[in-house]
Order: sequence, then C-alpha cells, then structure tokens
Amino acid sequence: MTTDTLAPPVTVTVPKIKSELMQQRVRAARWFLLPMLLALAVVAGWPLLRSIYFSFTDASLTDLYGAEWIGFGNYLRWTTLESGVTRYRGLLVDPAWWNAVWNTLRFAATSVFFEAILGMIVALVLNAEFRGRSIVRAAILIPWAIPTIVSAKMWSWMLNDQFGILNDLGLRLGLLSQKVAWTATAETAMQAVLIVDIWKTTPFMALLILAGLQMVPRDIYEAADLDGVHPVKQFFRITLPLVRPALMVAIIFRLLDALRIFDLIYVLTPNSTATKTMSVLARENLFDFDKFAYGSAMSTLLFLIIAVLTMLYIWLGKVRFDGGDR
Amino acid sequence: MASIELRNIRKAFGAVEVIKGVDLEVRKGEFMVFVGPSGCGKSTLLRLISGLEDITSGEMLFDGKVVNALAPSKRGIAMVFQSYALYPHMTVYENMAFGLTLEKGHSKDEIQKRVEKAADMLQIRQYLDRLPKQLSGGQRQRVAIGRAITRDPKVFLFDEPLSNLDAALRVATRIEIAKLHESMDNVTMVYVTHDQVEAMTLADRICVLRDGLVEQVGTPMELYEHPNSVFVAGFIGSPKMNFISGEKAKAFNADTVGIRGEHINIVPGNGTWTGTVIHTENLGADSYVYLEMGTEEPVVVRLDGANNYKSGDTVHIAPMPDKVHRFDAAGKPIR
Amino acid sequence: MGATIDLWKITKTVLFYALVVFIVVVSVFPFYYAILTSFKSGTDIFRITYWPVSFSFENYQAVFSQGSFPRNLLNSIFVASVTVILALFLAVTAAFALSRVRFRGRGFLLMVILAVSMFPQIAVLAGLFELVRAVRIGDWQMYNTPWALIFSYTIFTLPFTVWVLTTFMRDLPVEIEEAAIVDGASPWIIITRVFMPLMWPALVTTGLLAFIGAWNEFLFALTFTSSNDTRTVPVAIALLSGGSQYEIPWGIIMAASVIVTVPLVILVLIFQRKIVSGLTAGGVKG
Amino acid sequence: MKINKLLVGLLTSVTLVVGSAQAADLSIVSGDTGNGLAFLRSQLDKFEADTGHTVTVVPMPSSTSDQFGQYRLWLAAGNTDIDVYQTDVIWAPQLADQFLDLTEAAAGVVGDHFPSIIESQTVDGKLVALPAFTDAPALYYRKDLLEKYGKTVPTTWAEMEATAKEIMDAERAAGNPEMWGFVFQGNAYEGLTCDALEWVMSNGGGQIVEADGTISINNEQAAAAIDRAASWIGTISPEGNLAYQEEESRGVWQLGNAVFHRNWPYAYSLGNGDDSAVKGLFDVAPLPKGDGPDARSAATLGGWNVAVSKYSPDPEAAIELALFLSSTEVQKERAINQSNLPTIVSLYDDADVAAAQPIIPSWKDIFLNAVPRPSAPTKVKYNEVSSLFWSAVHNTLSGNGTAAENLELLEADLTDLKGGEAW
Repeated sequence: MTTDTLAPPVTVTVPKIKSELMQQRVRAARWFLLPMLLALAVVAGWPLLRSIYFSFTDASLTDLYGAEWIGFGNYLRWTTLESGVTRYRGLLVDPAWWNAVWNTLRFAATSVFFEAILGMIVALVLNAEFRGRSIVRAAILIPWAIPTIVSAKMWSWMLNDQFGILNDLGLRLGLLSQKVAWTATAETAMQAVLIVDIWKTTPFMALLILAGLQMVPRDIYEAADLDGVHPVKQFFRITLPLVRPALMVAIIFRLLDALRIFDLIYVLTPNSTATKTMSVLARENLFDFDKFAYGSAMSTLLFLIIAVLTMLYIWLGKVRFDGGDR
Repeated sequence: MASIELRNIRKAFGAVEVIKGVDLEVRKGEFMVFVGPSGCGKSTLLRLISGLEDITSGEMLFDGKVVNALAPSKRGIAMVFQSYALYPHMTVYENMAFGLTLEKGHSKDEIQKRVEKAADMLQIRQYLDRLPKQLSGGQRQRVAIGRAITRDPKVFLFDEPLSNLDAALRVATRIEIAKLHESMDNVTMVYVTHDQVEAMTLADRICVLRDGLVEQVGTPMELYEHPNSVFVAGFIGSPKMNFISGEKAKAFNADTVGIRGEHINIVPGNGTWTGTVIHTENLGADSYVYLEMGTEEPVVVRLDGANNYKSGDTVHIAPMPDKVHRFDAAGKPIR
Repeated sequence: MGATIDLWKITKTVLFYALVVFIVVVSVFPFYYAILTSFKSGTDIFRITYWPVSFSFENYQAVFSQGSFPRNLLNSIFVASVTVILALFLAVTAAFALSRVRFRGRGFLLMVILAVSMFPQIAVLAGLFELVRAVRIGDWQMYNTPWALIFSYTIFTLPFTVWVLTTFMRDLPVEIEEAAIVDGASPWIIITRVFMPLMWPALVTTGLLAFIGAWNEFLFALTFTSSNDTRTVPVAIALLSGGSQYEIPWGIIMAASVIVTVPLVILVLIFQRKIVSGLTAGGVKG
Repeated sequence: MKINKLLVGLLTSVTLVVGSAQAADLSIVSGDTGNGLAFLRSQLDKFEADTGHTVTVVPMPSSTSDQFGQYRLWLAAGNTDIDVYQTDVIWAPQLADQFLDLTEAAAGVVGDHFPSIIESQTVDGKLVALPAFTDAPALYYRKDLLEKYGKTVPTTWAEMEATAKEIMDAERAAGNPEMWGFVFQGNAYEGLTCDALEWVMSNGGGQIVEADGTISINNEQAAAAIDRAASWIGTISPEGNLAYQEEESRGVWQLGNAVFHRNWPYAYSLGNGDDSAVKGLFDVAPLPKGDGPDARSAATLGGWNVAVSKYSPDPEAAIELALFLSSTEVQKERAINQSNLPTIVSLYDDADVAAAQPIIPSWKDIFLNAVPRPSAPTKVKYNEVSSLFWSAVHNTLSGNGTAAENLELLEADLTDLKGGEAW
C-alpha cells in the first residue's frame, strides 16, 4: 500500500525500463478500453456532433439536409435599427431559456440533495440485519422499477385535486385544510414534481450507496463498536468516508439525470413555466416548434452548463481519478 | 535457489526518488532482512525484487541473469503480504492452489499433493475447506505463507508479515518462519520489517536501509558489534544504544560515543560518569535504570536480574572499555 | 440499570421497525394504489378507495388482448438483458483499465465518458435515428429490430456502468491484485477470477439499475421501432388505449404497470443475495 | 444514343406500369385508440380485398404531442417505411412540405366535404391531407339539475355562469360539497387554445390570427372573454381546473360533480355508460356565445385526416389508400360504429347514421359553428403561436396579470414571431 496514492510517473530523464508486467498491463488496458470507447464513439459521437453542428445552422425539420451554416446566430445575434437601438436576439438573451435554466438548477439541487440524504438513510436501514430484509429491499426498488411514463401518470392521477388520493389522504389525516390543485398552480407544481422525482429516484441512490456500504469490510464496525464509538460519530468518521466514492458517483449520475430531467415533467406539467426545464424547452423547440436549430443550440448550451457544473462538482467534491492503481 | 544481485538500483515515483542507488547481493539460500524506519524504501526495494514495481535504472540479476523486465510470475518468487491478501471468495485450498492452476502442466493430483504438503507443514490441513473469513488472523497468515510455499519458489519474499498480529502470535509465527527457513534451506528469503528484533532473530544477514540507500549489510552480530554508523548503532539492539556527545565524548577522542546499556557497569564510586536515577524498569530477568546525566536523552543501563535503585539516587557508572563505539562528526565509526 | 438499557433497546428496535415500515409504505403505496386501480373498471376509477372494493380482471384481460403485449414483454426482457450483459462486459474490462492501470489521460478519458451522459436524450434522437437507419448488413437492417434498441441504449448504460464499476474497482485492495500477479494471473484472469467475485454487490447493483433503465426506456423504443412485434413494454403501455382519443384507460395502464413491475421485483428477489456480501471481511487484514 | 434513350424510356414506363398494377405493401401510422384501431383494421381488410395491396398498421401512442414529434422526425429523415400518416387537423400546414399534393387525385371528391375542412387542409393551393372525420366540442349540461332548479339551457356565457353558480351553491347547501358549476380544459396545452379560442371567437374577438395572417388577438372583446373565464376559477370552476385536460374534466363531470362541462363528442357515449353517475341525466348544446354585436356560438374544429408521405416508395397505392379512408363509405361506417363526425355533408342527413347515432345529426348545429384554429395562416409556426396563446391565457386564468396586459404582450410576441409581412 505504499504507492497507491502517488502521482502517475512523469517521464524521467533516465530511459525507462518497460517491464513485461507493465507492458502487459498497458497492452491489456488498451484492449479493454478499445471496445468500450469504440461503442461510445459510434453510438454517441455522431449524434452529439450532429446536434452541435445543427446549433450553428438554420436547420429545420422541414428541411434537415438543406441546413445552412449561420455561425452563432442561434446563440446571439443583433440588429441595429435605424433609430440606433440595437436589438439582441438568440438563446443567450431569451428569458424563457434562462427561466428554464433556473428551474432546472433549482430542481436538480433540491431533488439531489433530498435523494442523497434519504438514499443514505434507506441504505443504512437496508444494510442492517433484520427479518424480512430481502422483501423490504425488493419493495424499496419498486418506485425505480415502474416506467417513468407510467409512474408520472400514476402520480398525476394521485395528485389530482378532485379524485386524487393524496388530497383525500391529506384531508383525512388533517395535513391539508382544503384540496390542493398540485399541478395547477405555479407554487405547487414544482413541489409536486420534486415529490415525485424524489420518490422515484431515491431507490437508485439508496442501492448504489448500499453497494458502497457492502464493500466496506464489516470488521471495521466491529472494531469501532468495541472501542465504544458513538453510532453517530461512527457514521461520520467511518461510514461516510468509506462510502464517499460510491456516494459521489451516485450523486454525479443523479445530478446529470436531474439536470436533463425530461419525461417526468413532460408528462406531469408539460407546459407550466414554473417547471419547464432545459430539456423540456429543448424538446418543444426541436419537435413542436419549427426551430430545430434553436433547440439544438439549447441542447448544446445545456451540455455546456452540465459540463461546467460537473467539473465544478468534481473539483469541489474532490472526486479522485487516481489511486487504487498500480 | 537463487542469488539476487542489485546493481545501482534506482526507483523514482514521478519526481520523487525513493531508492537512490542500491548495490546489494543476496546469496543463495540466505535469509536476508531489510530493516529501517518507515519511509526508508525497504518495502519498495522488496517490490522491485518481486517485479511488482518497475526499476527506474540499474540492474537486477537473479542467478546472474538480468531480470529487470521479467514479470513477477516468471521470476520464481512467492510473496507474503502484510495484509495477507488472500482471495476472500476462495477456500483455503483454492487460495493455495490458485497459482498452480494458472501455470500450465500441473495435474490435479500434483496440485493437491503440493497443497496438502504445504498445509501439513503449516498445520492448516483441517482448514482447507474454509473461507478466509472463517479463520483467525494467525491462521490467515499461515495460509498466506502456505500459498507461497505451494508455488515452490526459488525466492521467498515477506513484506512485514507479522505487523498485523498481536504480540504473542507474532513471536509464535516468527518462530514458525524461522523453522520454515531451516526446512527450506535451498530457498532464498528476503524479509522486510521495521522491527529490529525480528531482524536480529530471523536474519542470516541484515540490510539496514535509510533514505533509499543501504546503510550497512552484515550478520546480526556484525551489525550489533560493529555498526557502520550512528544510525545503524541506534537502530540495532534493544534497549537502544546510548549516545553521549560533547565534553564527555571529547574525553574519548570522538564526536559521539555510543555504549549499549548492557555494556555499562554501575560502580561503587570513581566511575567514568555520574548520573541521577530518574526511572527504573524491572522486567524480571533483567532491569533498566534510566539516568539523567546531562545528555540529550537519559542514559539506560541494563542490569541482570532485578535492582532496587530508586529515583533520585546518584550512581557512578563505567562503560566497558572495549565495548565503547566512537563516532566522528559525520556519524562514521572511528576504528 | 439493566432495565433502562433494555427499555432503550426496545425503543430503538421499535423506532427502527417503524422507520422500515414507513419507508416501505411510502415506496409501495403508489404501486399498491396502482394494483387497486387495476382491479377497478369504469367510473369506479374516479372514486377514491383505500381497500380493494371490487375484483375485476377485465383490465388484465384487456392488456393481453390489445396489441401484442406478451411479445412486447419478451422483447423487453431480451433487450434489457442483452443491453446489461453487453454493458457489464464492456464496463468491467474498461473499469479495470481505468482504475488499475496507470496511464496518462485517465481522468480526461473518464470525463469524456461522462460527457456522453450530459447531452439531453431528446437532442441525440435525430442523430441516432439517422445512425440506426444507416446500419444495414446485406439485406438485414437494424431499424425496427431489438438490436436498434440494444445499440442505442449503450449511450446511457455504458457511461454509468463504467463509472460506477471504476469507482468500486478502485477501492479493491491493491495487495489482492498483487498476490494474483505473483501467482501468475493475467489481467483477464484477475478481472474474471479475482475481481468479479469480489464485486458482486457492485456488479449486481449496476446491472440491476441498468436493466431497469433499459426496461423503462420509452423515447428510443418508440422512435427506432415501427411495428407491434418489435416494440417494448413502455411503448406498449403508451399504446394501450381506451375507447376514444381523449380517454385514458387508467385501469388498463395500471394493470400493465403491475405486470411490468412484477418481473423486476422477482429479479431483485433473485439477485438480492448478491447485493449483499462480497468483500465483507476475510481477505484483507485480520 | 437514340436507341438507348428509347430503351430507358421503355424500361421506366414498363416498371411504372408494373409498379402500379402490382400489389403494394403499405404502412399507415395511426394514433387511433382501441376500438378505433380495430375499426381501422376492419376497413383496411376491405381495402386489401378490393385492391390486393396489403396494409400494415403502425400504432402510435395516443398522445398527439408524441405523435407529432415522431412524425416530424421520421419525415425529416425521409423515412420510407411509412406511406400514409393520420394527421391532426392542425398538422397539415406544418408538415405540408413532406406530404404529397392530393389536389389532383381528390379532384372528384373534395366537393362532398365541408369546404371549411378542405380549406383547413389546403396550404398554398396544395391539398395536403384528406379528411377522415371531424370533431367539435359541445356544452354538456345536467338536464336533471336544470329541471330541478327550473333553468333553461344557457345560450350566453353570462347565463351559463349565473345558472352554474346558482345550482352549484344550492347543491352544496344540499349536502354535496364536491359540486362545481363548470369544468373545462384549463391546463396549459393545445386544449386550452381550443377552449380559449371559443371564448374569444364567441365574444366577437376574432380568431387570434386571421385567415389573411393579421394578428388580431389584442382587442377588447378578446380580453373581456378571457377575463370572464379567469373569474370562473375558484368560483364556479375548481382551482385544479387549471391543470385539467379532457380526461380530468370528464372525471369530475362523470362523477356527477359538475353542472356544465365543455368537451368533445367522445364524452357523450362514455357519460351514458352503465357505470356513469350521470347516465341519462345530461344532454349537449352548442357552446354559449358572448355579448356584443359579433357574438356567436363557436366550437373549435378538431378532427383527423390522412396524408401521403412524399417518401412513400409506392405513392399511387398510398394515395389510393388515403382516398379510400376519406371516402363516403368508410366515413359512414365510422359514423355508425365509432360515432365519429363525418366530414361529408350528405352523411348528416343519412338515415342509417341517424338511426345508429342520433347524436350525430344534432351535432350538425354545433359543427356549423366550428372555427378552425389559425394553423393555416401561421403555417409551420402554428405550434409556437398556439403555445404563446395558451400561455397568455393560462397566465390570466392563474391570476398573473389581466387579460389586457397578457394579450398586449402576446401581440408583441406574435409580431416578433411573424417576423415580416408573411408568416
């Protein structure tokens, strides 16, 4: 364990002796990575580049192949009127876009925050030994297992103001004083979407954290127990640091998904400006409106925003790329 | 059986050089112990011998042949790790047989025979069907050793194998390893430890490492009696050698004078030095008296049997003249 | 003294089980409600009940009589299984390279892989569609076959599996691998015979999550297939319909959802033993 | 040279002849639902028997928004797998470039259809799709309740509002707290464009964008109509109505919890189903009109059409199929079996239709008041126009600004969108 945290070697002036072992490993690594990278390049490379390309054209779905290059026009363009007033147009000055960006960020931050905490709690519960654990584990996964298009509809049904069971339940339990039209008003629409999303994706988080917990050698706890470490302290001192890598990756992927959230909102509150996210807006422009290029520009900008946020997260969260290797 | 020769071996991780040019020969059938404080590069050196780590420059020879680039599995080595590194999902038998099953040309019967023979040597035959998690720490370490034996290596490498065991087990396993060495006298063994007692008790020869360089190589007694430096003198032997410098050393024509606790006599008067007792330790068979006499650290005197000095007593002491080690300003011995 | 400890222990147990029950109820309630709804018919669906009032298998019959639901179910199983096997195979080997072999540009490579997951699915639809239509070998074309889905699903399963497995593999003890190297194991042997058995929780978890992802995917499945025989279950559910355009057949949809979710629950029950254990103690340290 | 050309000409003509004479494999996409799909299949069987072609139905989810996106994508990529598309009435202008001109092929039959429908499917003189059936909403009212409180069927919105309020209050007092006066489609989606267009049009406020392309929505009558609708929310209509689409409003209605209900004809037969709480207790009437001189009842034109993809490998057979699906025979069957409103004028006086679906002749009155959404003048930009419109209306209904304010903003947005003289 003496070398695992050291930085990868910088080329030393002395000619490096390539050992058989290293050569074998590097060769193997190359062959191992090749199929995966090839698959990704084929599946993702073309569509991604196409999308980015379209964002610099005036493409329309009516005439996709007659698209002409217009540079950054979809992002920002301006015309100076005779009166001398300059009018800016394009995505970067589109209030609908920035509203969607704000909605998305708000949604992603809130949902991932709650999912991480709830997921951790659920994972800790599932990690404990108790009777019927396997049934509970399967039950927990149900929200994630139901297809989104179905669960979104299911919830829109349950959230309905008149015959929705949630209002009924709320009234019966005295949590609500009157029936709430969850998806109808701007204030509650976002809450409704958040509730459904957190319900749906907490299992994902919980399961990944659970896998992380399972990879933590149990004897570490036994030792801590013997030392009389308080469980709360045990959690923060031992558990959390040990599952951190798993947690970080789970959060990254949840964050990516949340920032691209589409289907849930598309089914639940497709046209509410209070919940319209970047992806929903992009879809609207790509397919509903005759603005394929503009929608592509949105997708590209969305990509950039996510990329920046992810890097920020990786940097702030100190997600490590090294270690564990030889 | 193999001899190992290291010629000006260097190892750098990035810009940090960890091994700074080591020349060393490990003879056939020898039990060589690498010892030194943490960070001295002893584990790295072992890993260079094993082939798990690349040599940055220099030459490594097994039986006169350069093996710099040879893969570990082709060097005829076996290794016992500090954490045992057993395969948790395999039974003891599978753990021990794994290496052989990967080599071509071993029949099932042969593998079984070899595993069983090794298991018998270590008295772990009854555990062959168990998983590592069903074993105690000491048993796991035996399995790890057994796994190494099964490979029938020419060179046996140990990387601090006892450091995870409690004191009693450590002594028992140490003896086990010593016996192993005796019974496998044609196998070269290289053993890394930071514990000089292990080094002294196990080694044919000890290699003391410091900051990536060999400080001294020699038999335990050579090192004990003729340390090549203040560093070696201080590292080998327990309790630690007393070092006295300044005016008191000048009297011996040296920059620093070293004298082991067992080589100091307490005399009724007219001793070489006088000191005040600050602490005593009775271990039964022998006892230590700690004296304050103006040196950096208290001077330790080791006496046979118990003693009844009390703190505050003033005593006169005299070093055995032929046991005094004199060192110059560079820490080298004056002979 | 002893009594208070017992009391505290009991309270703790009670609270723990209360938490378990709460979690289960919250997770399962909508599904329970779906089951409840699936047994209702007609205007009953608009009426709120908490307990089953009527048992009508009408909706279940409708699911199997409309379109080709059993066929769609098989399609889904095939597509999701192959997708997962492929993704795990590619990801396990790639994860070994990314987590265990030191080479330059590793962090960059991981970011590139992640970047694939940063593009909205809806935006790659057009490009993927062109791609899927372009792939043809002789007379065989990929469009409108399960392979079109398996192919396109790698876009979201692969980055996820690679990343998760890389993370988990990174945490496997170096010494176990070194022991295997000394034993003469090649990288492939290390992966298959040493690492994979240790990574069961991670493998099963990622596999399961990827399986569900593929199982539930709707957009690609709708776009890349154009016949009832090749479609998967989510599309089939969207195709379930009531008597007329605006009528949403709640009962039937709920019945279909129940049918679709049950295999996954069974899958979890089968694999859940593997989710636990794995590296739990033994190999490393004493 | 000459011989070569001749040969080529000969060959192509031969293949053409052979091509048209040969049995073709056709595909039609349809977002039709359950019974509709079965009906379509039965008609296609007939078609197959008559022509020798084979037709495969590719069913699509019933969400029109999903369908539209898919069709756009398929057409943009030049998908040759689909020959005939079933299209919503508002899609034709948006997809016009990708469909074949049917003017010539349908020259003999266009006269049989309502001219307004044919017009809605004609873009720049090109007949993009042939109508298969039409759709127009009505005011559903509770006969029993009107009778109980001695009210007549309202003909103006003001009357509707007053009656709804009175009956609602009385019913609530009588122990039905779930009772509401009026439910409609108030969610922000295409349905709201339909509903709001009716309010505006019936109040003499124009049809958002007029046939010649002028933007007319920012006027007092329109604002008054939308303000009035906004006043319903929380009084005679539940707050949740802001999230209702057809099914949610039908749910409230069918549980017997609404006095009035605006919906399409499909709710009629469902409302008379055995398990319906309002079975036999309701009837339909034309939607109310507003106040003012130009006020008249208005019903938004819905309905479905068939169009032929220009990428169809076998256009002639495909056109044949489109003609067949819009033919009098099929429309009659459809009216009888599916209670879909025909687009062929004569069918409203057909005895068989009247016998099987007595509701259809009475729908003729409603249909006569049908107004098209401005999809023809706004062409490919219709969806965006509609989205801007429903957003403005939804904002007003939710209390974010008055109708006047929101319509002024809408006008500015629409002007921007229009860009120049023409859409």
